[in-house]
Amino acid sequence: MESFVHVVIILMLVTTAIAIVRVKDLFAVTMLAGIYGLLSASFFVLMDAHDVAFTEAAVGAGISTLLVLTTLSMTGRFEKASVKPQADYRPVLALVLVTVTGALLIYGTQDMPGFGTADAPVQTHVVPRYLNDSATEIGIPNVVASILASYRGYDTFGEVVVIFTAGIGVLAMVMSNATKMPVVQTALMSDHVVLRIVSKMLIPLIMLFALYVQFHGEYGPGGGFQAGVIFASAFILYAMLFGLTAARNVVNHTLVQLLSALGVLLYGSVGVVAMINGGNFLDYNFLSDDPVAGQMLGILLVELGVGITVASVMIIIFFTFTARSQKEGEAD
Amino acid sequence: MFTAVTIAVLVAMALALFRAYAGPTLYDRILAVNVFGTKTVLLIAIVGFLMGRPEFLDIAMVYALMNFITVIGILRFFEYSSPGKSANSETVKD
Amino acid sequence: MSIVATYLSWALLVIGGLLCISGSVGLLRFPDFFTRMHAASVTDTLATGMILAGLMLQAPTWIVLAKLIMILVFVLLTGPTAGHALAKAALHSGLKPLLPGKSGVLEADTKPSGGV
Amino acid sequence: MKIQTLSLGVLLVAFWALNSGLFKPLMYGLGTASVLLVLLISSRMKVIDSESQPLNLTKNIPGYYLWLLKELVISNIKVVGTIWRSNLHLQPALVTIKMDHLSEIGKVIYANSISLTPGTVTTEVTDNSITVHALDKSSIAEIESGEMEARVRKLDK
Repeated sequence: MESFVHVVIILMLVTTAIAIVRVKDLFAVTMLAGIYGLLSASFFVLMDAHDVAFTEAAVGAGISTLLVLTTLSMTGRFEKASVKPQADYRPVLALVLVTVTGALLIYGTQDMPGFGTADAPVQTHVVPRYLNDSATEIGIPNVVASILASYRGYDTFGEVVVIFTAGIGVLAMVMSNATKMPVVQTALMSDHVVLRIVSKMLIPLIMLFALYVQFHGEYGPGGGFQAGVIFASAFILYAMLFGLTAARNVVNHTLVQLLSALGVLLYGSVGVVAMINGGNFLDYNFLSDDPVAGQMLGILLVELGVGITVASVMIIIFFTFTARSQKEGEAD
Repeated sequence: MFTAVTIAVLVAMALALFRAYAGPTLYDRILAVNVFGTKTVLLIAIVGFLMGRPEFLDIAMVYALMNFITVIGILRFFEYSSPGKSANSETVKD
Repeated sequence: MSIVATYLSWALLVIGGLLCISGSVGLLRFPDFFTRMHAASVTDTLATGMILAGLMLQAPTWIVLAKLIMILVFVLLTGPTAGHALAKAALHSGLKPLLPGKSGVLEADTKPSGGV
Repeated sequence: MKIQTLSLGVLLVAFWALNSGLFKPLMYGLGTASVLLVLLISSRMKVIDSESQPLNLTKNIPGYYLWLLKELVISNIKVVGTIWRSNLHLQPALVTIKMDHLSEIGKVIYANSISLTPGTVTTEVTDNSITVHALDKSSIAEIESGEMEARVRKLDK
């Protein structure tokens, strides 16, 4: 039965992917990509990967649609090719190349152990330690959180820095004077009475839900990445309804930029404190006299750093893009 | 019995998927995405029960909230940043 | 859990599932965006309500029950709001609903409906 | 401190407790901090007011929703019947109905109740009218009869 559901969802995934390739309207593509996100999350749920499903729920189906749409408002809605169809456009070489590469990759998988077999390296290498010892070493129920924030703390640090860099990149490319200029508001959505009141009711709850996700990553699905995205979504909802100026009055742009750096700093500082106490970088055992308490404290702080950085970078990207497209709208 | 309901939701999802692809207007697509989102909330809640893992409800809750924000975002994109005349145009003709 | 609650739960789940399919069939069969919206709201309201209520009756702990109730409240609050916003935006953008004409056959509305 | 801030605070604490379900000292601390942070941001956003915390309605709301549930079931049966009919033969309608002044929150409850009932969707709300698209003309007559409006008005007092 379960495999039947898997097959149906994979079929729908493939159908959606083909539809995405065939449709020329980029807006329709965004919609279908949103559906793709929803489907992948259902699939991850079925595969019991609830942390991944959670991330996909917040990122794939939620904020990425919003960010792509703001991008579309700058770039236009249709692919260039559909405006001027080129008669002699025959991507045969590319097709051959892709087919050959794909075939080689599939051939390559022949040497890999079967999916889910007990003697596969992935099951015998570090997984037994994570599964058997994380409860005593780290002392939190969600093994994924232990791996992400503690055992693999370096990798996660790298990911946070990548997100921070993305924020800096967007600022460097798009900002120019856009963020400094006073944004001239066009029509506001806040005169839409039903939307305004329902959103006003929801925004505090969404923010609190984000914080709940932030602090319960040790017990269930969730953690800094998801929490940051959900928190940013609440802010984006506010900015969409009441305008960029109002949103900037709540937190000004400088503060958000400062916070995005502060998150990375918090993460790094936890590592440095561990070093000062005589351990390795990011070895939380040295944060406290009791190693397990140290792990708890370390994971809590590190996840907080992740959450702060992710939330502020998402807000930066949305604010900058919107400011830019509104400025262009004026120029028209 | 959960199985039967899961299948029902999957069928409904497939039909909504078709509407998202077929359009014809953009609003049909937005509607289809919205319906699809509600179905996903249901599917995740049911599957969580099916597998005896009710903590999946947190994921369903995120969907219920994000779905709303996404729809508002799409509408904002249309109502306020581009002229809506194109809304009636049949865009999938290939 | 009592037998009554179990049967009630199954009944709710099955009816909810059928309503889910009905809503999507309507989404396919109806002729234009505005009529399809009505089909969509069938799944948004009663189907979601019944399936979630069916699950509530089998909730193993109070926290699961609470979360199911919260999901239902969110869906019932956001569903109609999004639907209303969508319909309003569609009308403002100039999308004309199909209305019965003089001959009783559906045709696009000719009188101006506000907006663009 | 405004009464609305207090009620939002209570709501947030309840929301946290129902979601978390963990009652440990650490969680009390984090929960309190989170609720306070959300209250701070919400007040900076100016989203705490009588619109978002309609306290004057709470007393009569349960009765209203029970009535709405009954309406919901009835109209659902009607719409599902239409969906499965072999010959659709739809008679949709788009009508603007005059309405006396309602408070903002009253408008929202009224508009959302109409949208929530399958077969009718509110497309526009203004101070003195409401525009509704209906799957079938008969639903318009039901709204025009004004029962729902009267019930919302009673809530709104």
